[in-house]
Amino acid sequence: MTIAHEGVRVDATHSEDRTAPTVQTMTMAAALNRALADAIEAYPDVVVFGEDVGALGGVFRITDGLTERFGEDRCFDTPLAESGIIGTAVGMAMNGMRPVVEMQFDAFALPAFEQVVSHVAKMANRTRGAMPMPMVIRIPTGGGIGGVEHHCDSSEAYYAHTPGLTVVCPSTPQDAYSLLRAAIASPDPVIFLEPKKLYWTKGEVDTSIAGTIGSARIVREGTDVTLISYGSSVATCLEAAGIAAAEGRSVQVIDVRTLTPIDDATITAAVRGTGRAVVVAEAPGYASVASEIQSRVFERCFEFLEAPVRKVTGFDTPFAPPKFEHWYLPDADRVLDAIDTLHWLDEHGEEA
Amino acid sequence: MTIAHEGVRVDATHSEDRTAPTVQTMTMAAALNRALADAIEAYPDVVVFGEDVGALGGVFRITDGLTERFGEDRCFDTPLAESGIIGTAVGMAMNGMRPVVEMQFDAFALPAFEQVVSHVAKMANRTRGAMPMPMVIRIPTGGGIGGVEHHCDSSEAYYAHTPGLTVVCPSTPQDAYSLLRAAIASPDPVIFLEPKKLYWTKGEVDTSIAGTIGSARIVREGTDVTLISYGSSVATCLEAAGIAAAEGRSVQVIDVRTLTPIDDATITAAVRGTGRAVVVAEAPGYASVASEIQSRVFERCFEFLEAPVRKVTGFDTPFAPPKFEHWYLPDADRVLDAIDTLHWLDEHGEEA
Amino acid sequence: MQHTMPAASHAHHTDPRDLLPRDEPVRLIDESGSSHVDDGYPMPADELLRRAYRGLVEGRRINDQANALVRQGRLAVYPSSHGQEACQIAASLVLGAQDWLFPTYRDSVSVIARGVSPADAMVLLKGDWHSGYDPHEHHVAPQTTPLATQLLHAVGFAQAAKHRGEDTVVLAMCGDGSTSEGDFHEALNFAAVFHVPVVFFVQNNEFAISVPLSRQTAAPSLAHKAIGYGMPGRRVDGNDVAALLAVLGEAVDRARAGGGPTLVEAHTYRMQAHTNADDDTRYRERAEVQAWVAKDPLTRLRTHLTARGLLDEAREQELAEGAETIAAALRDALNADTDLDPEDLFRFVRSTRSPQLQEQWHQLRDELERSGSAHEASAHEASAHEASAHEGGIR
Amino acid sequence: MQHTMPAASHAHHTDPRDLLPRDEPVRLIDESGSSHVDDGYPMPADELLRRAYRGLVEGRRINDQANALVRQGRLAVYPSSHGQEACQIAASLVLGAQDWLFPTYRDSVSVIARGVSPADAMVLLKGDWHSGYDPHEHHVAPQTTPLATQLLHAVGFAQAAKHRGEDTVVLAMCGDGSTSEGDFHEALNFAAVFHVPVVFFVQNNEFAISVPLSRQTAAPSLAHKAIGYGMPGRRVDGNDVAALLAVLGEAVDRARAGGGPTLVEAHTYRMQAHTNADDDTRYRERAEVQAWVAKDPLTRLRTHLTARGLLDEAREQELAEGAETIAAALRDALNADTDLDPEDLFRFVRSTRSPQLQEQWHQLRDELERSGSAHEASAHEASAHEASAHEGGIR
Ligand SMILES: Cc1ncc(C[n+]2csc(CCOP(=O)(O)OP(=O)(O)O)c2C)c(N)n1
Ligand SMILES: Cc1ncc(C[n+]2csc(CCOP(=O)(O)OP(=O)(O)O)c2C)c(N)n1
Ligand SMILES: [Mg+2]
Ligand SMILES: [Mg+2]
Repeated sequence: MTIAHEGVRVDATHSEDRTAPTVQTMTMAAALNRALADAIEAYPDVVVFGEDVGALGGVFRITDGLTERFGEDRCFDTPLAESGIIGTAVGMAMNGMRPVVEMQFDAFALPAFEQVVSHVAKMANRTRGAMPMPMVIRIPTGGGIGGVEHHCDSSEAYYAHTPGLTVVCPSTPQDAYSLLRAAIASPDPVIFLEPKKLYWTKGEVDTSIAGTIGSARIVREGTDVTLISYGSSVATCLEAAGIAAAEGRSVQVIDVRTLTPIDDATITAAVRGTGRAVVVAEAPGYASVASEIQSRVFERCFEFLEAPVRKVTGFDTPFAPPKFEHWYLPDADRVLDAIDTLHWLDEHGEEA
Repeated sequence: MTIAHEGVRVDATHSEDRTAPTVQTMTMAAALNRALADAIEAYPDVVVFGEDVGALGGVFRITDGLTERFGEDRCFDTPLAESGIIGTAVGMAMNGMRPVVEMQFDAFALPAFEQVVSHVAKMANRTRGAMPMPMVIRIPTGGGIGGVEHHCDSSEAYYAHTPGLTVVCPSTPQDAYSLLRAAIASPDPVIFLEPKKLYWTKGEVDTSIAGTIGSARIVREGTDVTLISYGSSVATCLEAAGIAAAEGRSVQVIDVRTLTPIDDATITAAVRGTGRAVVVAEAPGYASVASEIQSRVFERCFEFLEAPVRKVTGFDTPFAPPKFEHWYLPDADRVLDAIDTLHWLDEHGEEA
Repeated sequence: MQHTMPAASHAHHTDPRDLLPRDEPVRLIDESGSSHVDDGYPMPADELLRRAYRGLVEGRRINDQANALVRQGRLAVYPSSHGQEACQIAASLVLGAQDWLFPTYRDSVSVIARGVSPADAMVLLKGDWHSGYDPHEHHVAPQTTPLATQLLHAVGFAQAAKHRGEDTVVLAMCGDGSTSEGDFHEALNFAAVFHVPVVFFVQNNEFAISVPLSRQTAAPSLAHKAIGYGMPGRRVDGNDVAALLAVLGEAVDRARAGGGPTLVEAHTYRMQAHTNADDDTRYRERAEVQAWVAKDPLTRLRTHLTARGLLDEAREQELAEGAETIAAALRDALNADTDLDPEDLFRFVRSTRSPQLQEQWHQLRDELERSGSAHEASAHEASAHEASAHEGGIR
Repeated sequence: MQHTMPAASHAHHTDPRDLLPRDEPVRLIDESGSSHVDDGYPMPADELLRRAYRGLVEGRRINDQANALVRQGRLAVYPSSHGQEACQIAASLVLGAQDWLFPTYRDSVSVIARGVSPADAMVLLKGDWHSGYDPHEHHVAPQTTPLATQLLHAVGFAQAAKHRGEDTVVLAMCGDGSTSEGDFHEALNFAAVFHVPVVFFVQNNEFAISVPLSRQTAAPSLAHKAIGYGMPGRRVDGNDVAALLAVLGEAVDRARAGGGPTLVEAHTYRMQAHTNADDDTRYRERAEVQAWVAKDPLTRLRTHLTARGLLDEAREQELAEGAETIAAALRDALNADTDLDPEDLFRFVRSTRSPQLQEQWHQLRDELERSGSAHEASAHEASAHEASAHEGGIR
């Protein structure tokens, strides 16, 4: 079987062989699990640890089977203390390991925030490169799963604002695989955000495709307006684009994939082409990654803009209780409403 | 002696009397100290605590003399644990007190980040208003004092992004006094950022002037371009405005004072008036409060803008070592450079 | 006004080793229902044991009912305290009306035993809001999910009470896993340094989701941590409600008398999965769980009370009926759909709604109106008005 | 490959009370210089004591010199270890070349005793960079400011060494105040659970800036915290370098032999203000400080060695000269202005400079060129090139 994906042609006949590249339809959860397993196999210095990642395989089963397959030496449970997990990961990275740690939910990474900001992000800088931090902090992020408080937050802004960190968020099983491999291979610390809502969505995964940190992807071509998004909001944008298409509007969709460092080149070129843009993300909008993208697009595409860049984000309120989630989360309608405000001209050149 | 200040006329003859309003020239540090003392006197439920705030009077002397004057019951030292300080403050606020806590430096508030995000910001929401959090977290912020790493960070973005928090940052002794009083009086939790660099700057303080959270101040009128800023960067903007004036450019300067909730009305009206704007702040620019202001101004003033809104911020690097600070911190020259990019037209209506 | 700060009065005049727990947990009624005389801890009064038994029966029924409601999709999730009911009930019974309870997500039975209605206690897990009761009404803090964070709240709460000279003891609950968090450490230290009336009650149920106690600590026992803060540490059989009442009661008494905080570790076992979402067959043997059936706190007390003539079939019947009434009320409450108001999202965020939040609400309201939920949105205009006052006057 | 995870092997077969520290700190040489026989801890060999004495003399001289450099404005700040030199030197002497030291801001003397040049050790405090030495060269982690955070790094570092089966013991330092932080707790717990070769060395100098130990803890001693993690706790006289060498040495030996972590609390005193920026007259009496002069670690060892004929005036003279040479080198290094490269701000942030960082550097470079610092900026073009490779190949 030979499959073309993103221009890369791979022979995947050896899909039986665990270590050989395979092309296969799988959930994002399975893709992440596969990426961890392949990385553990590829590098002797990769260790996976966190709360419940061992026998249980993680509360989302992302580490399923790793301890059984590779032993406690490569995947193990820690005491219940997030600063402890990240702080010891810092020490391991100082001593030549590549820790890949799991935080159980977004809000439960916060006890480790000092370690992340003051050490993970700064150790290489402090030591003029003598002690890099090749570490991945995996965080299940966002809502859409009806979780109770503290289980559905989106905290990418905290990390993206922190110099020294790379922040990645995939929206497909393929990117989940390729970007997690790239994150683990990176000499820099990576915050790897996994949209919980997408864990069980399926897609084709070609394990031979290398991920590139810092590169956005144009998910759908379009000429009238550009939607810029990441993680679970990409699907929202695609849905909106589909509806808009039926109404005769050609909507381009970009998945930024790496939240920092951001791919200005791709985004800027795209919006200069369409002249209109909406940024879509689930996190509260104030001082957010969406604000940053919005302001960058404004500044870099100013002369090309037909209308102000809009953003559609979560409200500036604590994340909603489960029964309120459908009111809180940006959906295709909200994106379409934002598109409608973009100073469209009617056939007479008047604003519609 | 009768003094007019911001339109409020106050008779300050009783300046001898400790509790009576006074008008007096003092440093920002003294103004903050006075605000704490006056608040302790005004409300029986105010307690001040933190590391070294007792006998020592705080490493910046902001709590100087409070323990001596009001007793250990109202101002006291805690064990050395920031999550402990904020976590117990949450409990006190749950039980009817108004804690005013000091974090010793910006980066040393980070161990308490979980308590701030998951509880301080959310307790009122969680309990549908039954348990508000009338709490002030004072944090000495920013650089410009030649401090070693972890002592000069600007972390307002973390707090401003968090729904439920109010974030305030004064730039004058008067605002330091009035806004700290307003913060303590507020039923909501307030992150009160004190620019270390300004602690020893002097100004007139009228203790009868009430501060209003959520209102920006036009610090200098101007017609050509609006500089939007807060904290120690306001002085940088004023310096730039002075130089620009000498070159014949009329520069308006706004001190936003409250970073969230922001005073859109004042800012929007101002920029609509001038058609040009630069946002200035010391924190790293990516996904920052400056980005937020920039994107808001872009969106709300789009039709009025002659040029893209610029931002002048700290670089997206860890805060600089002391000897590198002068390269790192935004200064008047950098602000003037940004102003120069704002598509000025020469006498022939051509871009200069 | 009392002093918030520590006085020299609690300096150690005694041998620090007295702060260590005993080698074996305190036990007053064993697995066969027989009582044991303990010099340090007298058997609680019959009346208290009878009240406790009623609590156990009701607690067990609530656990069963909540599990059923999860299966029926009426509750999103339920962390059951099945097997830990003795801890749940004792924690509530040792407190006076003026005292406060700081519970976790697993402590719904304890919350209900304080007087919160089962339906209100389940609001968090049903998903209607983050907490469903007014904490002030029954002196119960909201159930907390971020582990160990509530222990610090409990300490601060007690500091405030002490500051005002009030007679309030605070009992703060957490699990064995939570003792590994930094906040556990900071809470115990603050409590000891400020010498406040807090009882830290650790329900050691041997698991933190899938992670067994042996991965959580290498300490001889969790109660051995107490001496490191200069407070007494106690171990108690967590399935023996009599011993729990005695040990927790002593700790509450000491706190009330100005004797400072105590750490109590109850050894119990989590009989069910962490929550319904968990699959405990992945990490523990059925036989291990089975072995704990014999130690069930209900059976034990039932045998004991029956043997002593304090319980008979009529009373059992009566208690079962009472528990059934509670369960039925809970079922009814959860089967009824609540009328939710989208504007609630914007209430209670700040005391005064900011212009930005107001803008965002208007955006949502307009959306709902456009999408034909106009009725839904406008039906709430009246209550919105009322709630605005609420926001202004957040109490 | 060794196992990172805990084995059953370290379960407690002994009485947990053995984990408690003694009532009195271990002391081998008292304030008058007389030695005491201790059954548990033999007196270190003469040669080691002589080396330690040299370290003390040099350490004291470095402290004095650094204080002077602060007064002359050549150092921004200096947290002196005057009076704590015995702790500083012992911490370094007990480690082998393969071992690692995790120091704080106060431990410059210990860092220098490991072989780092005084000038490099002062880079942080001079302000030229956040750390001035390559940690790998002398096996010394960067000096850490955020309190207690380095203890976790030490544990992780040891886990990695154990994972690879390397013979590395890690000694991690912190102050009394730092024991209150959550990270202290998490570090000790992880170390005990993973049974790694770490020695936690608390210099209890009675103050955290202005806050005295009594406000930090109500525990009988800080070493009493160890039992709560299942590791041995030890108390030692922090001004007695012989006792420190013995107690720390034993802990290092146990760690190396696979016996797991130890918590050692040395009782000492901070003789000077927290740093030059501090004013300690605000919170402590001169008399209290004065009382500790008699316990000075140098005097004590000098008397002892002299009495035993292990030290004479000639040797004293020689040591003083050696120390003076070190001080002079430090003076010279700090009086020389370093050539700083503004582009360093953008190096080492990421392994590959992002387009955004490159843009920001170009902005700064253009500014410098415009403002006439053109020379300064262009002078560095060559080194910029070299550093780019550095960024690509961050090691
Ligand atoms: C700070 C934090 N980290 C992680 C979690 C996720 N989590 C929820 S319950 C739990 C296990 C808690 O174990 P334990 O303290 O023993 O309480 P139990 O559930 O056994 O009652 C974990 C890891 C959390 N809620 N908060
Ligand atoms: C997390 C954190 N909080 C606060 C500070 C500010 N601070 C620096 S040193 C110090 C006191 C430390 O006392 P101790 O641990 O006893 O060490 P010592 O200075 O006495 O050596 C404080 C509060 C800090 N560096 N880090
Ligand atoms: Mg448990
Ligand atoms: Mg100290």
